[in-house]
Amino acid sequence: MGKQQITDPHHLLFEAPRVQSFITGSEAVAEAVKRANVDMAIAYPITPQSESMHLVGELFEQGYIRDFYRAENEFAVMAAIHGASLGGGRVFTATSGPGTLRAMEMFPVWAGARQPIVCAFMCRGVSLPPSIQPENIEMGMLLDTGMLMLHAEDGQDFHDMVLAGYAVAEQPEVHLPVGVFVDGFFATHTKDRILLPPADLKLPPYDPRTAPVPTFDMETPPMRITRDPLLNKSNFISGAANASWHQEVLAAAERSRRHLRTYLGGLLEVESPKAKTLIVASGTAVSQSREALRLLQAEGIDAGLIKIKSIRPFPEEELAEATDHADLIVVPEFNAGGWLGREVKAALDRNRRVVSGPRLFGGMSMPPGLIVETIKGAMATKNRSAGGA
Amino acid sequence: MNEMSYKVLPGPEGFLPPAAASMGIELPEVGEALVEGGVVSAQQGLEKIVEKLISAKNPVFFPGPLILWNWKDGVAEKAAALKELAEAVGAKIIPMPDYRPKYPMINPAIEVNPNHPNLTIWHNKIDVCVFIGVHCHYANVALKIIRGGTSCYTIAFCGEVGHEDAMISLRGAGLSELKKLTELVKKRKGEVKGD
Amino acid sequence: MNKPIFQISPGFEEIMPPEYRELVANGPYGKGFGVSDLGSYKELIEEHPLCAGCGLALSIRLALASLPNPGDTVIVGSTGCSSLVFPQVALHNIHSLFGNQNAVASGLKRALKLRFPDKVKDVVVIAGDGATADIGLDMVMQSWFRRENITTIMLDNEAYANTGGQESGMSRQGAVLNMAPTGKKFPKATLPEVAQAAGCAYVAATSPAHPRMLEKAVRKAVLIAREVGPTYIQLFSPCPTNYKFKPQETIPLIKQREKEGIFRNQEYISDEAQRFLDSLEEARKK
Amino acid sequence: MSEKISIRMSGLGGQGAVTAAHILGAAAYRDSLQVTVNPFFGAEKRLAPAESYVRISREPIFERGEVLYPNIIMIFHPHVITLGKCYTMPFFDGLREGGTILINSGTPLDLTKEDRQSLAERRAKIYYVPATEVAMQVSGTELSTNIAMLGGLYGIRPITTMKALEESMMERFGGGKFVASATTAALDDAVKEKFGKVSQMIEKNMEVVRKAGESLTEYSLS
Amino acid sequence: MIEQKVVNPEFLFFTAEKKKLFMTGSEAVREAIRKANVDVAISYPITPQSESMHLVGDLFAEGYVKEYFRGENEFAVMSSVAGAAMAGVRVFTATGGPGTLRAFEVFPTWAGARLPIVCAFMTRGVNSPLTIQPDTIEMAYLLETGILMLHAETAQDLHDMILKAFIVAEKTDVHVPVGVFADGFFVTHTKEALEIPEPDIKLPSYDPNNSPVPPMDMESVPVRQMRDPFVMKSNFISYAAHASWQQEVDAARERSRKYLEKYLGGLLETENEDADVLLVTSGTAVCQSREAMAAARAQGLSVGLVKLKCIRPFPAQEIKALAAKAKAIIVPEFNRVGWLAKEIKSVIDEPGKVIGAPRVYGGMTMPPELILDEIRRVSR
Amino acid sequence: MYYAARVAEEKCTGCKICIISCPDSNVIAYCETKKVKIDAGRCKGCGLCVSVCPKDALTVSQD
Repeated sequence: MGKQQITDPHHLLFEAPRVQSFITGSEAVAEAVKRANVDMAIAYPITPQSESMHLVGELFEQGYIRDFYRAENEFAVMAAIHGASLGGGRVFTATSGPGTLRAMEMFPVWAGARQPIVCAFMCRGVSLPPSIQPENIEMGMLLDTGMLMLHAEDGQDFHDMVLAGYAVAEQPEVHLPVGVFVDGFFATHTKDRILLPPADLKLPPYDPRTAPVPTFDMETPPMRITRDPLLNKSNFISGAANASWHQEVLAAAERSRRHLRTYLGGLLEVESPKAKTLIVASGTAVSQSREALRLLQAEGIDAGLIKIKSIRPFPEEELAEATDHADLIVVPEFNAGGWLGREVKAALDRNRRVVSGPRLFGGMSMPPGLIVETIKGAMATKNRSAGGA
Repeated sequence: MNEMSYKVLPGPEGFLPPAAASMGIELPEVGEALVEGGVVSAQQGLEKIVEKLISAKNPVFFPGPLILWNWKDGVAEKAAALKELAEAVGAKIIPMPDYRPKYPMINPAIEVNPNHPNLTIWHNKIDVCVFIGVHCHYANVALKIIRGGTSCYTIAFCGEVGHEDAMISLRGAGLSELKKLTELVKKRKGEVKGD
Repeated sequence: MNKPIFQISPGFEEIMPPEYRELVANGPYGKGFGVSDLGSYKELIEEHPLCAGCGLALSIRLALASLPNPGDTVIVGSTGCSSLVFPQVALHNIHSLFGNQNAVASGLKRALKLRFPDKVKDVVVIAGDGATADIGLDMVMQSWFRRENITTIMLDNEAYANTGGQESGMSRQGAVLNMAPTGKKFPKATLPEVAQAAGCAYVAATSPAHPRMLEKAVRKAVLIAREVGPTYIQLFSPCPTNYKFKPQETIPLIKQREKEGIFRNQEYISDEAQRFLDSLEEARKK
Repeated sequence: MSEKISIRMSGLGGQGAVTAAHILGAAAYRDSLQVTVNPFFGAEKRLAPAESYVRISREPIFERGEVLYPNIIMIFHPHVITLGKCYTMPFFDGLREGGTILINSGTPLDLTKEDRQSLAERRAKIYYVPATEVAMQVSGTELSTNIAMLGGLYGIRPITTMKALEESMMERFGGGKFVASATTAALDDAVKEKFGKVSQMIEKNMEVVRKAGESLTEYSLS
Repeated sequence: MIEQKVVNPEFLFFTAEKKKLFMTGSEAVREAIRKANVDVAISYPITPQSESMHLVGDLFAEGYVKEYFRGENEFAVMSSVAGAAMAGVRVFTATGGPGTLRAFEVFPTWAGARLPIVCAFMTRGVNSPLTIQPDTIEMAYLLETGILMLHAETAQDLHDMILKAFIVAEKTDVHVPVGVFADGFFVTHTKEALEIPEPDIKLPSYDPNNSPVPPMDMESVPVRQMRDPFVMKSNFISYAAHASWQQEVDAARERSRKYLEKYLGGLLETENEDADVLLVTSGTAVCQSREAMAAARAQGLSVGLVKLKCIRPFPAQEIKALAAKAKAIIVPEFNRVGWLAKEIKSVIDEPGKVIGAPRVYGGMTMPPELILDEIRRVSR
Repeated sequence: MYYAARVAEEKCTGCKICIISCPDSNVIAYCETKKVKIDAGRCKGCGLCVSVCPKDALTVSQD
């Protein structure tokens, strides 16, 4: 292990000179953890997350992180990470698909307990039938757990978002868990050109004393404290206290917007903003959409792209503004439920403009031509109905 | 999109076509059959099957476990009736002995599998196929895949409530329907010869 | 042929793929075959995709050949290398999730008892060490506490082999594996002792290096589970791929471990189970 | 290299299609080309069909996942076609106009009339290379079949400089950290055991590349 | 145990004579299960579900349920229930809040394996902070798991929906699990008047041989059979098979609509549907809305009510048509995120009409006055 | 191109230990001649049979 110098997140993310490398998404996340000054990581084997957590294990061996072990199942991993975070450590873990669902009960707990945990989710199909292939239906199930949700397009995003995740999660007024989501295999196993900041830099250590809740170390007052107390007496006041706690968790997520703009450069990103036809996507569906834009441009069809980087908080206002002039909005996604389409529709007015599709799942790739077909099909339908009117 | 106008026709239909039930196609009631997504009488359904079988270049029956295995009373009779029907049509029989995906490979010349039925259809150049004795879930999955990837015309002979993803589907069909079909085929073939 | 479900409908014998015809003509159902008959009948496992020299594959093959009544046995498996074998097995078998095999088996066994009160339906769990001793340990032990009439067979390859060779609760202390890059810090879990304490009527630890011992253990375990209570078998099944030894060394390695005293074959049988076996033996003699 | 090339490599588990994709991709990266490498894993073991994908271009590449419309298809084992040991079927579906097919075989395969016809319509070119034979002959192990397939590819069309290819192999086998499946790691060990020194192995592999390039035959579709 | 006669489901639901009883929601569950001809029930303690599963245990002791035990945790319970269902019997269980999340991984597998399990979800808040009080947030998590989701307004609904759920779930063309959701405490612990059939009749037993997938009993063909195998090799065809399987599960959910229409009398129910302002909601938020509507109408305001009985499949077309006529749509909910409002917004043409309020959670009650305030605001 | 086990018939005594030490089903069969034979097409060439044969009757080689 080389000696690392502490630098502020802004410098690490935006100013430090970057070196180009040709690595997989799994390697990219380990590179982020290497620079994140993580105290503790806990792992459990699950495809396609395993490679990255093997590499994180090696970081432990090399001394970049201070403790690491394999726990007995994902629920236990997430509970142990919860414990480590209560103890004041900066923690990292990762899971995937069925593992996410096995640990489901813990995610709202993290958020409610205001823990700045960063967890990578290498999305895959959930049973049944069993699948280890890419699909992001698990994100649709996590939308209301209270954690912040960032969706990486590729290995570069994955790397940067893990680092940005700590910077945002640990803001005293935010102090919430951040899930960094990436589509398994499409991003984790693809080798790509990735720009890395120097390995001799790292984030400043986490300071639990700035947390909005006390640390469990018997070094922090008050002495008499339980996390989190049973606010469940059967009376109006304890019901109201419980509800207010939830409001505070929602408020903390709202407060993260400002920091997400700083560290992600915005909750969404727009390409060809003036186009009347817009694709709205997140994750690797963005990559496929970029290719679709090329195909459309080659045919002289003017189309633009909105990449949603933050799913929670969701950029409702930015999205409404960016799409206000559009008359066709297409939302391609890698899951059967179409959760992003639903989010988009719920955020916009004039829903008839929105086509929720194409949707691919079960491990299927999304040919860019399919997005083009969807757009042309929707245009044809519109022209027909316009002609008929 | 007007969902009610959806037609269940031979493919290949798109990259990942939807299940017909998600496009508004409903299963037939007792005494009815489905033809290309529309409801007709059971008798019309039978006649349409005969028409398709007789005009096919390479019609093939895909019997599933419920009829291939002599596992309960009544199966042997149905099996015999199916053989007779296939002979009357001049169709081949390719079995679907079970439902597990066959990896690393299947011999598409001699069997069919619900997880990758297209391998068998492509290999044998089947233009009309009939599912019979296949548990509904696996039949539906297979019929949808076939519609997605091939131009094969699919017929489903169902002892339960039918299949939207087949181009023609009977419900509550059993021994008597098999016999009726054989009769109709023989009659039609006789007519054809008579011309 | 003791059961109609293994018969091909008349007229379809010709069109059935050869492996099915062979299974019907020459399969093990109702014939009372055992390990010694291997090589002379059509086995329950078709071609499987596990690695060359896989100790776990050999354990499964021997365990299936040892079932006292394969025609009425339902297997519950779990995620792992073994779940790649089960699609090729000619028995009803269930893959549910990772680690919940004994919970699934509990519900299954009780429901089969309800549906077939006059028949014996053996429910056998076959799963790896990750599924049994780590992620599913609570459900494994609770099924023992509840005295469920099921047999649990653990295929112990001392790692999570299917996800790329991570350390498991059954790995040996000091083993350097993925997710244990500085060596495992705590000893191998002592499941046979745990099983005994948790109420198993029969417990055995052995390996495919002793096929006949393995066979006897499986038979006893399944028979005892029918009448007396839960039973547990642990089969040491080394993994050449993840422990990086040559495929031909799988069996020699077990023997080496035995010689060094690191691995020992063991058997525990409760008094009640022993009396039950004795009664079976007496009935057989009569 | 003017346009984007999308390569689909189909083989049987254990033949090194994934490794070949990594070596080719890393070589292109060394030559400052835009490149992504996408291996795909199922729960496969030995002899199961396996595929990997490489996309190379001068323009940025965004799309990922399966290469559904390849302009080069590399077939590491004839069984992929003759026994349907690949479920990306019908096998030649999606091959782009003027595309190339490279098959590991000493003699032309018995392609169906329909396949020949549809390939001819697409002005496809088919090449054969006895990759396993060359691997055995030159390096004494069939584990170099994947390298010989790369040799065949370079014989048709030098995708990168030979220097980049050699350096890429050095990087792959030179003991550097590489994320691979456990089975691949075991095979790596077998290869390394075979040649005492990495440099010796690379030398042999480069010879495999050259020899395979010379052993190409083009098959006429007309 | 009294002698029970098997009757056809329609008779039990619609024709059988009913008697009036005053009981809690938990007791209503017991009365439903008493007549449901359940083979196996498995329980795990969690508030507020426990009472109902104690009572189901009593039914086991009396002989109405054939097998019953306490599992070790909710994940195990849901797994055991799956094992029993695969063996071909009718099963019932219940959970709530944190228990739902503990077992979460299992729910999509029930749907994917086409198991007609009926599970009652007595909804409550999930941690943190810890609460046992009513809250419907768990429903948001379950929307894409493939299970059918019915939402009971009252104990009467809970009783009726559980019985009907078995019949819909077990239709060959449906054959997916049904979750019957009832807001904890507000329904489970409230005593109210019910009208239910006498306990001397019961539903016909489940026949696994009409299942779209074979039971795992070594009595059904095929013999070589794995439930449910990995359709996950890395090639186009196996991805397509996996995708088609998911589509089929979704299709099964679609096919349930006609049975739900028949047995529930529609996926939704309306009152004054031509009004300017529509209250659209589900569960006990409907009760509160009824009070608010009455108060508003007394003040001369034009207010209607849409009670959603079924959340999955979602009555999208029906809502879209109703929404087109309304000037404003108010969606009161018992959770912090407003998942129902989002559902509604995403299926109508003008989501701007939707007011996702009031939202009450953490165990708080929703005074009808709060809804009335919203009505007044939009009626201005 | 793959390795497979082979039997030297003259050395085989038909003790079957190889059959019950093979991780793959129906690869080594017991024949009428009371010796074993190997289905080379399905043999993965692991050599476990070689390691247990008391008569050194088995070898693994490439076809």
